[in-house]
Amino acid sequence: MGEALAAFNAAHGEAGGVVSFLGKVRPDGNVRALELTHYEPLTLPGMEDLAKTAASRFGLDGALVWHRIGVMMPGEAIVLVATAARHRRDAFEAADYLMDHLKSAAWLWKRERRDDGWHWIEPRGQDHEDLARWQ
Amino acid sequence: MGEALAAFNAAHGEAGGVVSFLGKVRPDGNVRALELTHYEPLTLPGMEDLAKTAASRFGLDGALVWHRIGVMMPGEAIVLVATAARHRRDAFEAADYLMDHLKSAAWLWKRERRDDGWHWIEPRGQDHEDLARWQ
Amino acid sequence: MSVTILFLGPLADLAGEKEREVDAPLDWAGLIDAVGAEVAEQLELERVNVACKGRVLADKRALMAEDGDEVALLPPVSGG
Amino acid sequence: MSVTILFLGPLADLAGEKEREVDAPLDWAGLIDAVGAEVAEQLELERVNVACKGRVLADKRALMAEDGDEVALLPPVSGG
Repeated sequence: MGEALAAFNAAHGEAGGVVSFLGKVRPDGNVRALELTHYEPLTLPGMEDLAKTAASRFGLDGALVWHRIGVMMPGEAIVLVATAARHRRDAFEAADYLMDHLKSAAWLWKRERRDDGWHWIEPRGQDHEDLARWQ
Repeated sequence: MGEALAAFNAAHGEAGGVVSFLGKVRPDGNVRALELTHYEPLTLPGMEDLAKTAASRFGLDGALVWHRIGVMMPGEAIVLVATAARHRRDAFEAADYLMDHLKSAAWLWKRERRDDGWHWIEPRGQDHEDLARWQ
Repeated sequence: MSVTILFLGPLADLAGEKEREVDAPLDWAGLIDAVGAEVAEQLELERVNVACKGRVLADKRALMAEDGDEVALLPPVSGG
Repeated sequence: MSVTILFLGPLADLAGEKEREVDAPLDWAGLIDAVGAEVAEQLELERVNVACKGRVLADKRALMAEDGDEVALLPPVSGG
Protein backbone atom coordinates (compact mmCIF):
# COMPACT_ATOMS: atom_id res chain seq x y z
CA MET A 1 0.00 0.00 0.00
CA GLY A 2 2.99 2.23 0.68
CA GLU A 3 4.15 0.88 -2.69
CA ALA A 4 0.85 1.79 -4.34
CA LEU A 5 1.20 5.34 -3.06
CA ALA A 6 4.85 5.59 -4.10
CA ALA A 7 3.95 4.38 -7.58
CA PHE A 8 1.11 6.88 -7.73
CA ASN A 9 3.48 9.69 -6.77
CA ALA A 10 5.99 8.61 -9.36
CA ALA A 11 3.31 8.40 -12.04
CA HIS A 12 2.19 11.96 -11.35
CA GLY A 13 5.47 13.84 -11.31
CA GLU A 14 3.80 16.76 -13.05
CA ALA A 15 1.20 17.33 -10.33
CA GLY A 16 1.87 20.10 -7.85
CA GLY A 17 0.22 18.24 -5.01
CA VAL A 18 -0.69 14.72 -3.99
CA VAL A 19 -3.11 14.05 -1.13
CA SER A 20 -3.64 10.61 0.32
CA PHE A 21 -6.00 9.17 2.89
CA LEU A 22 -5.36 5.85 4.57
CA GLY A 23 -8.19 4.39 6.65
CA LYS A 24 -7.46 1.69 9.19
CA VAL A 25 -9.43 -0.50 11.55
CA ARG A 26 -9.43 1.34 14.87
CA PRO A 27 -8.56 -0.78 17.90
CA ASP A 28 -11.66 0.71 19.45
CA GLY A 29 -13.45 -0.46 22.57
CA ASN A 30 -14.21 -4.09 21.96
CA VAL A 31 -14.03 -4.26 18.18
CA ARG A 32 -12.12 -7.46 17.42
CA ALA A 33 -12.40 -7.48 13.63
CA LEU A 34 -14.08 -5.85 10.67
CA GLU A 35 -15.52 -7.58 7.62
CA LEU A 36 -16.21 -5.88 4.32
CA THR A 37 -18.41 -7.53 1.71
CA HIS A 38 -18.77 -6.44 -1.90
CA TYR A 39 -20.89 -7.40 -4.90
CA GLU A 40 -18.39 -7.64 -7.69
CA PRO A 41 -20.59 -6.73 -10.68
CA LEU A 42 -21.45 -3.40 -9.02
CA THR A 43 -18.64 -2.57 -6.60
CA LEU A 44 -15.64 -2.27 -8.89
CA PRO A 45 -17.43 -0.47 -11.78
CA GLY A 46 -18.95 1.85 -9.16
CA MET A 47 -15.51 2.69 -7.76
CA GLU A 48 -14.18 3.30 -11.27
CA ASP A 49 -17.09 5.65 -12.01
CA LEU A 50 -16.48 7.42 -8.70
CA ALA A 51 -12.80 7.96 -9.55
CA LYS A 52 -13.69 9.28 -13.01
CA THR A 53 -16.30 11.64 -11.63
CA ALA A 54 -13.86 13.00 -9.05
CA ALA A 55 -11.10 13.39 -11.65
CA SER A 56 -13.39 15.40 -13.89
CA ARG A 57 -15.04 17.44 -11.12
CA PHE A 58 -11.76 18.50 -9.49
CA GLY A 59 -9.57 18.59 -12.60
CA LEU A 60 -7.26 15.87 -11.28
CA ASP A 61 -4.14 14.60 -12.95
CA GLY A 62 -4.93 11.24 -11.38
CA ALA A 63 -6.89 9.39 -8.71
CA LEU A 64 -6.23 6.16 -6.86
CA VAL A 65 -9.14 4.40 -5.14
CA TRP A 66 -8.36 1.18 -3.32
CA HIS A 67 -10.60 -0.72 -0.89
CA ARG A 68 -10.02 -4.04 0.79
CA ILE A 69 -12.68 -6.70 1.26
CA GLY A 70 -12.75 -9.61 3.66
CA VAL A 71 -11.90 -9.78 7.35
CA MET A 72 -9.45 -7.20 8.78
CA MET A 73 -7.94 -6.89 12.23
CA PRO A 74 -7.41 -3.70 14.27
CA GLY A 75 -4.57 -1.60 12.87
CA GLU A 76 -4.92 -3.05 9.37
CA ALA A 77 -5.59 -0.83 6.37
CA ILE A 78 -9.11 -0.81 4.92
CA VAL A 79 -9.04 1.92 2.32
CA LEU A 80 -6.53 4.11 0.49
CA VAL A 81 -7.32 7.02 -1.79
CA ALA A 82 -4.86 9.37 -3.43
CA THR A 83 -5.40 12.36 -5.66
CA ALA A 84 -2.95 14.34 -7.77
CA ALA A 85 -3.73 17.86 -8.88
CA ARG A 86 -2.08 21.05 -9.99
CA HIS A 87 -3.35 22.93 -6.93
CA ARG A 88 -3.50 21.55 -3.41
CA ARG A 89 -7.08 22.68 -2.72
CA ASP A 90 -8.39 20.47 -5.57
CA ALA A 91 -6.35 17.49 -4.37
CA PHE A 92 -7.65 17.89 -0.79
CA GLU A 93 -11.27 18.30 -1.85
CA ALA A 94 -11.14 15.36 -4.24
CA ALA A 95 -9.72 13.02 -1.58
CA ASP A 96 -12.42 14.18 0.85
CA TYR A 97 -15.08 13.64 -1.83
CA LEU A 98 -13.82 10.14 -2.61
CA MET A 99 -13.83 9.13 1.06
CA ASP A 100 -17.32 10.51 1.71
CA HIS A 101 -18.61 8.48 -1.22
CA LEU A 102 -16.75 5.28 -0.33
CA LYS A 103 -18.12 5.58 3.19
CA SER A 104 -21.79 5.73 2.33
CA ALA A 105 -22.32 5.50 -1.43
CA ALA A 106 -20.19 2.58 -2.63
CA TRP A 107 -21.44 -0.99 -2.93
CA LEU A 108 -19.81 -2.25 0.25
CA TRP A 109 -21.24 -3.70 3.42
CA LYS A 110 -19.39 -3.55 6.71
CA ARG A 111 -19.81 -5.45 9.95
CA GLU A 112 -17.70 -5.57 13.06
CA ARG A 113 -17.14 -8.36 15.51
CA ARG A 114 -17.45 -7.38 19.14
CA ASP A 115 -17.35 -9.62 22.19
CA ASP A 116 -21.00 -10.48 21.67
CA GLY A 117 -20.75 -11.33 17.99
CA TRP A 118 -21.02 -9.63 14.59
CA HIS A 119 -22.88 -6.33 14.10
CA TRP A 120 -23.69 -4.71 10.75
CA ILE A 121 -22.71 -1.06 10.49
CA GLU A 122 -24.87 1.49 8.73
CA PRO A 123 -23.67 4.98 7.82
CA ARG A 124 -24.20 7.47 10.65
CA GLY A 125 -26.11 10.71 10.24
CA GLN A 126 -22.77 12.44 10.00
CA ASP A 127 -21.81 10.26 7.03
CA HIS A 128 -24.99 11.22 5.20
CA GLU A 129 -24.36 14.89 5.92
CA ASP A 130 -20.79 14.56 4.67
CA LEU A 131 -22.09 13.06 1.44
CA ALA A 132 -24.78 15.73 1.03
CA ARG A 133 -22.11 18.47 0.97
CA TRP A 134 -21.21 17.46 -2.58
CA GLN A 135 -24.70 17.49 -4.04
CA MET B 1 9.94 10.70 2.04
CA GLY B 2 7.93 7.62 1.21
CA GLU B 3 9.84 6.13 4.13
CA ALA B 4 8.91 9.05 6.39
CA LEU B 5 5.26 8.49 5.57
CA ALA B 6 5.50 4.72 6.05
CA ALA B 7 7.16 5.26 9.43
CA PHE B 8 4.47 7.75 10.38
CA ASN B 9 1.75 5.25 9.46
CA ALA B 10 3.45 2.53 11.45
CA ALA B 11 3.84 4.82 14.46
CA HIS B 12 0.13 5.61 14.47
CA GLY B 13 -1.44 2.19 14.17
CA GLU B 14 -4.20 3.26 16.55
CA ALA B 15 -5.40 6.13 14.36
CA GLY B 16 -8.46 5.53 12.23
CA GLY B 17 -7.20 7.74 9.44
CA VAL B 18 -3.97 9.18 8.10
CA VAL B 19 -3.99 12.03 5.59
CA SER B 20 -0.88 13.13 3.76
CA PHE B 21 -0.06 15.98 1.42
CA LEU B 22 3.02 15.97 -0.79
CA GLY B 23 3.85 19.19 -2.60
CA LYS B 24 6.20 19.12 -5.56
CA VAL B 25 7.82 21.65 -7.87
CA ARG B 26 5.50 21.90 -10.85
CA PRO B 27 7.18 21.72 -14.25
CA ASP B 28 5.20 24.83 -15.09
CA GLY B 29 5.72 27.15 -18.01
CA ASN B 30 9.33 28.23 -17.78
CA VAL B 31 10.08 27.54 -14.14
CA ARG B 32 13.51 25.90 -14.14
CA ALA B 33 14.10 25.64 -10.41
CA LEU B 34 12.80 26.70 -7.02
CA GLU B 35 14.86 27.86 -4.05
CA LEU B 36 13.64 27.89 -0.48
CA THR B 37 15.49 29.87 2.19
CA HIS B 38 14.93 29.60 5.92
CA TYR B 39 16.15 31.34 9.06
CA GLU B 40 17.03 28.52 11.36
CA PRO B 41 16.41 30.16 14.76
CA LEU B 42 12.80 30.88 13.72
CA THR B 43 11.86 28.37 11.03
CA LEU B 44 12.17 25.07 12.85
CA PRO B 45 10.70 26.22 16.19
CA GLY B 46 7.86 27.84 14.18
CA MET B 47 7.12 24.57 12.42
CA GLU B 48 7.19 22.69 15.72
CA ASP B 49 4.74 25.17 17.22
CA LEU B 50 2.54 24.85 14.14
CA ALA B 51 2.45 21.06 14.47
CA LYS B 52 1.61 21.28 18.18
CA THR B 53 -1.15 23.80 17.56
CA ALA B 54 -2.67 21.62 14.85
CA ALA B 55 -2.41 18.50 17.02
CA SER B 56 -4.26 20.22 19.83
CA ARG B 57 -6.85 22.00 17.68
CA PHE B 58 -7.85 18.88 15.72
CA GLY B 59 -7.26 16.27 18.42
CA LEU B 60 -4.59 14.49 16.40
CA ASP B 61 -2.79 11.33 17.38
CA GLY B 62 0.21 12.70 15.51
CA ALA B 63 1.43 15.20 12.94
CA LEU B 64 4.39 15.17 10.58
CA VAL B 65 5.59 18.47 9.09
CA TRP B 66 8.56 18.32 6.74
CA HIS B 67 9.85 21.06 4.46
CA ARG B 68 12.91 21.10 2.24
CA ILE B 69 15.20 24.08 1.85
CA GLY B 70 17.71 24.82 -0.90
CA VAL B 71 17.37 24.52 -4.65
CA MET B 72 14.84 22.03 -6.08
CA MET B 73 14.14 21.00 -9.64
CA PRO B 74 10.73 20.42 -11.29
CA GLY B 75 9.13 17.19 -10.08
CA GLU B 76 11.05 17.19 -6.81
CA ALA B 77 9.27 17.18 -3.45
CA ILE B 78 9.16 20.44 -1.48
CA VAL B 79 6.88 19.68 1.42
CA LEU B 80 5.24 16.72 3.14
CA VAL B 81 2.65 16.87 5.90
CA ALA B 82 0.82 13.93 7.45
CA THR B 83 -1.83 13.84 10.14
CA ALA B 84 -3.23 10.91 12.08
CA ALA B 85 -6.59 11.13 13.80
CA ARG B 86 -9.40 9.00 15.07
CA HIS B 87 -11.84 10.48 12.54
CA ARG B 88 -11.05 11.27 8.94
CA ARG B 89 -12.58 14.76 8.95
CA ASP B 90 -10.08 15.88 11.63
CA ALA B 91 -7.15 14.40 9.74
CA PHE B 92 -8.23 16.14 6.49
CA GLU B 93 -8.77 19.50 8.14
CA ALA B 94 -5.51 19.37 10.05
CA ALA B 95 -3.48 18.60 6.89
CA ASP B 96 -5.25 21.46 5.11
CA TYR B 97 -4.53 23.75 8.08
CA LEU B 98 -0.86 22.81 8.15
CA MET B 99 -0.43 23.44 4.43
CA ASP B 100 -2.20 26.80 4.53
CA HIS B 101 0.14 27.89 7.31
CA LEU B 102 3.32 26.55 5.71
CA LYS B 103 2.35 28.35 2.51
CA SER B 104 2.02 31.83 3.97
CA ALA B 105 2.79 31.84 7.69
CA ALA B 106 6.04 29.90 8.12
CA TRP B 107 9.50 31.47 8.10
CA LEU B 108 10.37 30.45 4.57
CA TRP B 109 11.18 32.47 1.47
CA LYS B 110 10.69 31.10 -2.00
CA ARG B 111 12.02 32.19 -5.36
CA GLU B 112 11.85 30.57 -8.75
CA ARG B 113 14.24 30.67 -11.62
CA ARG B 114 12.69 31.40 -15.00
CA ASP B 115 14.42 31.97 -18.32
CA ASP B 116 15.02 35.58 -17.35
CA GLY B 117 16.46 34.90 -13.90
CA TRP B 118 15.29 34.50 -10.30
CA HIS B 119 11.95 35.89 -9.06
CA TRP B 120 10.83 36.04 -5.45
CA ILE B 121 7.36 34.62 -4.82
CA GLU B 122 4.95 36.23 -2.41
CA PRO B 123 1.74 34.53 -1.23
CA ARG B 124 -1.19 35.17 -3.58
CA GLY B 125 -4.47 36.66 -2.43
CA GLN B 126 -5.86 33.12 -2.47
CA ASP B 127 -3.17 31.99 -0.02
CA HIS B 128 -4.10 34.75 2.41
CA GLU B 129 -7.78 33.84 2.09
CA ASP B 130 -6.94 30.19 2.72
CA LEU B 131 -5.09 31.17 5.88
CA ALA B 132 -7.89 33.47 7.07
CA ARG B 133 -10.33 30.53 7.09
CA TRP B 134 -8.71 29.26 10.28
CA GLN B 135 -8.83 32.48 12.26
CA MET C 1 -34.46 -22.99 -15.67
CA SER C 2 -33.47 -21.02 -12.56
CA VAL C 3 -32.68 -17.57 -11.18
CA THR C 4 -30.08 -17.01 -8.44
CA ILE C 5 -31.05 -14.61 -5.65
CA LEU C 6 -28.10 -13.09 -3.77
CA PHE C 7 -28.58 -11.71 -0.26
CA LEU C 8 -26.00 -8.99 0.40
CA GLY C 9 -24.81 -7.69 3.77
CA PRO C 10 -27.33 -7.98 6.61
CA LEU C 11 -29.95 -9.52 4.31
CA ALA C 12 -27.91 -12.73 4.30
CA ASP C 13 -28.41 -12.94 8.07
CA LEU C 14 -32.16 -12.43 7.70
CA ALA C 15 -32.37 -14.99 4.90
CA GLY C 16 -30.14 -17.47 6.72
CA GLU C 17 -28.18 -18.02 3.51
CA LYS C 18 -26.12 -16.04 1.02
CA GLU C 19 -27.92 -17.19 -2.09
CA ARG C 20 -30.88 -19.19 -3.23
CA GLU C 21 -31.90 -20.78 -6.54
CA VAL C 22 -35.52 -20.26 -7.57
CA ASP C 23 -37.48 -21.14 -10.71
CA ALA C 24 -37.29 -18.80 -13.68
CA PRO C 25 -38.85 -16.49 -14.65
CA LEU C 26 -38.98 -14.30 -11.54
CA ASP C 27 -40.92 -11.06 -11.18
CA TRP C 28 -41.40 -8.79 -8.16
CA ALA C 29 -44.32 -10.80 -6.75
CA GLY C 30 -42.33 -14.01 -7.19
CA LEU C 31 -39.31 -12.46 -5.47
CA ILE C 32 -41.37 -11.31 -2.48
CA ASP C 33 -42.82 -14.83 -2.19
CA ALA C 34 -39.41 -16.48 -2.50
CA VAL C 35 -37.37 -14.60 0.10
CA GLY C 36 -39.31 -15.11 3.32
CA ALA C 37 -41.23 -12.60 5.40
CA GLU C 38 -38.27 -10.82 7.00
CA VAL C 39 -36.40 -10.12 3.78
CA ALA C 40 -39.68 -9.27 2.01
CA GLU C 41 -40.33 -6.60 4.62
CA GLN C 42 -36.90 -5.08 3.92
CA LEU C 43 -37.44 -5.26 0.16
CA GLU C 44 -40.53 -3.09 0.47
CA LEU C 45 -38.38 -0.29 1.94
CA GLU C 46 -37.14 2.45 -0.37
CA ARG C 47 -33.57 2.10 0.88
CA VAL C 48 -33.18 -1.48 -0.31
CA ASN C 49 -32.22 -1.81 -3.97
CA VAL C 50 -32.42 -4.70 -6.39
CA ALA C 51 -29.97 -5.45 -9.19
CA CYS C 52 -30.60 -7.85 -12.06
CA LYS C 53 -27.76 -9.06 -14.29
CA GLY C 54 -25.34 -6.70 -12.54
CA ARG C 55 -27.44 -3.57 -13.02
CA VAL C 56 -29.36 -1.73 -10.32
CA LEU C 57 -33.02 -1.45 -11.28
CA ALA C 58 -34.44 2.07 -11.38
CA ASP C 59 -37.81 0.50 -10.50
CA LYS C 60 -37.23 -2.69 -8.57
CA ARG C 61 -40.95 -3.59 -8.85
CA ALA C 62 -40.44 -3.95 -12.61
CA LEU C 63 -38.09 -6.92 -12.00
CA MET C 64 -38.28 -9.56 -14.72
CA ALA C 65 -35.49 -12.09 -14.31
CA GLU C 66 -35.04 -14.97 -16.75
CA ASP C 67 -33.24 -18.28 -16.72
CA GLY C 68 -29.60 -17.85 -15.69
CA ASP C 69 -30.03 -14.32 -14.35
CA GLU C 70 -28.60 -13.22 -11.02
CA VAL C 71 -30.81 -11.04 -8.81
CA ALA C 72 -28.94 -9.19 -6.02
CA LEU C 73 -30.74 -7.70 -3.03
CA LEU C 74 -28.84 -4.62 -1.87
CA PRO C 75 -29.41 -3.16 1.59
CA PRO C 76 -27.94 0.21 2.66
CA VAL C 77 -24.18 0.31 2.16
CA SER C 78 -21.29 1.24 4.43
CA GLY C 79 -17.62 1.20 3.50
CA GLY C 80 -14.38 2.97 4.34
CA MET D 1 31.95 44.92 19.57
CA SER D 2 29.64 44.17 16.61
CA VAL D 3 26.11 43.20 15.61
CA THR D 4 25.36 40.97 12.62
CA ILE D 5 22.48 42.05 10.38
CA LEU D 6 20.96 39.25 8.28
CA PHE D 7 19.01 40.08 5.12
CA LEU D 8 16.46 37.33 4.45
CA GLY D 9 14.78 36.49 1.15
CA PRO D 10 14.36 39.41 -1.28
CA LEU D 11 16.01 41.82 1.17
CA ALA D 12 19.37 40.18 0.39
CA ASP D 13 18.92 41.23 -3.24
CA LEU D 14 18.14 44.79 -2.21
CA ALA D 15 21.10 44.89 0.20
CA GLY D 16 23.44 43.24 -2.27
CA GLU D 17 24.66 40.92 0.48
CA LYS D 18 23.29 38.30 2.87
CA GLU D 19 24.74 39.78 6.05
CA ARG D 20 26.65 42.75 7.32
CA GLU D 21 28.61 43.45 10.52
CA VAL D 22 27.94 46.80 12.15
CA ASP D 23 29.11 48.37 15.41
CA ALA D 24 27.29 47.53 18.63
CA PRO D 25 25.04 48.66 20.15
CA LEU D 26 22.39 48.96 17.42
CA ASP D 27 18.97 50.58 17.83
CA TRP D 28 16.22 51.25 15.25
CA ALA D 29 17.72 54.52 14.05
CA GLY D 30 21.13 52.88 13.70
CA LEU D 31 19.60 49.98 11.78
CA ILE D 32 17.82 52.30 9.33
CA ASP D 33 21.10 54.15 8.79
CA ALA D 34 23.09 50.95 8.34
CA VAL D 35 21.00 49.09 5.74
CA GLY D 36 20.83 51.54 2.82
CA ALA D 37 17.86 53.41 1.42
CA GLU D 38 16.12 50.53 -0.35
CA VAL D 39 16.12 48.15 2.62
CA ALA D 40 15.27 51.04 4.97
CA GLU D 41 12.17 51.76 2.88
CA GLN D 42 11.10 48.11 3.25
CA LEU D 43 11.81 48.12 6.98
CA GLU D 44 9.35 50.96 7.47
CA LEU D 45 6.55 48.75 6.07
CA GLU D 46 4.32 46.89 8.52
CA ARG D 47 4.78 43.60 6.67
CA VAL D 48 8.54 43.44 7.31
CA ASN D 49 9.51 41.99 10.69
CA VAL D 50 12.72 42.18 12.69
CA ALA D 51 14.11 39.46 14.94
CA CYS D 52 16.85 39.94 17.51
CA LYS D 53 18.65 36.96 19.06
CA GLY D 54 16.26 34.57 17.30
CA ARG D 55 13.06 36.21 18.54
CA VAL D 56 10.66 38.27 16.45
CA LEU D 57 10.20 41.71 18.01
CA ALA D 58 6.65 42.71 18.82
CA ASP D 59 7.74 46.33 18.28
CA LYS D 60 10.65 46.41 15.85
CA ARG D 61 11.24 50.11 16.57
CA ALA D 62 12.22 49.11 20.11
CA LEU D 63 15.27 47.22 18.74
CA MET D 64 18.26 47.32 21.08
CA ALA D 65 20.97 44.91 19.89
CA GLU D 66 24.19 44.43 21.79
CA ASP D 67 27.62 43.05 21.03
CA GLY D 68 27.36 39.56 19.51
CA ASP D 69 23.64 39.79 18.75
CA GLU D 70 22.16 38.73 15.44
CA VAL D 71 19.47 40.96 13.92
CA ALA D 72 17.40 39.32 11.15
CA LEU D 73 15.30 41.34 8.72
CA LEU D 74 12.26 39.29 7.72
CA PRO D 75 10.23 40.20 4.63
CA PRO D 76 6.86 38.53 3.82
CA VAL D 77 7.18 34.75 3.73
CA SER D 78 6.16 32.11 1.19
CA GLY D 79 6.65 28.39 1.52
CA GLY D 80 5.05 25.13 0.45
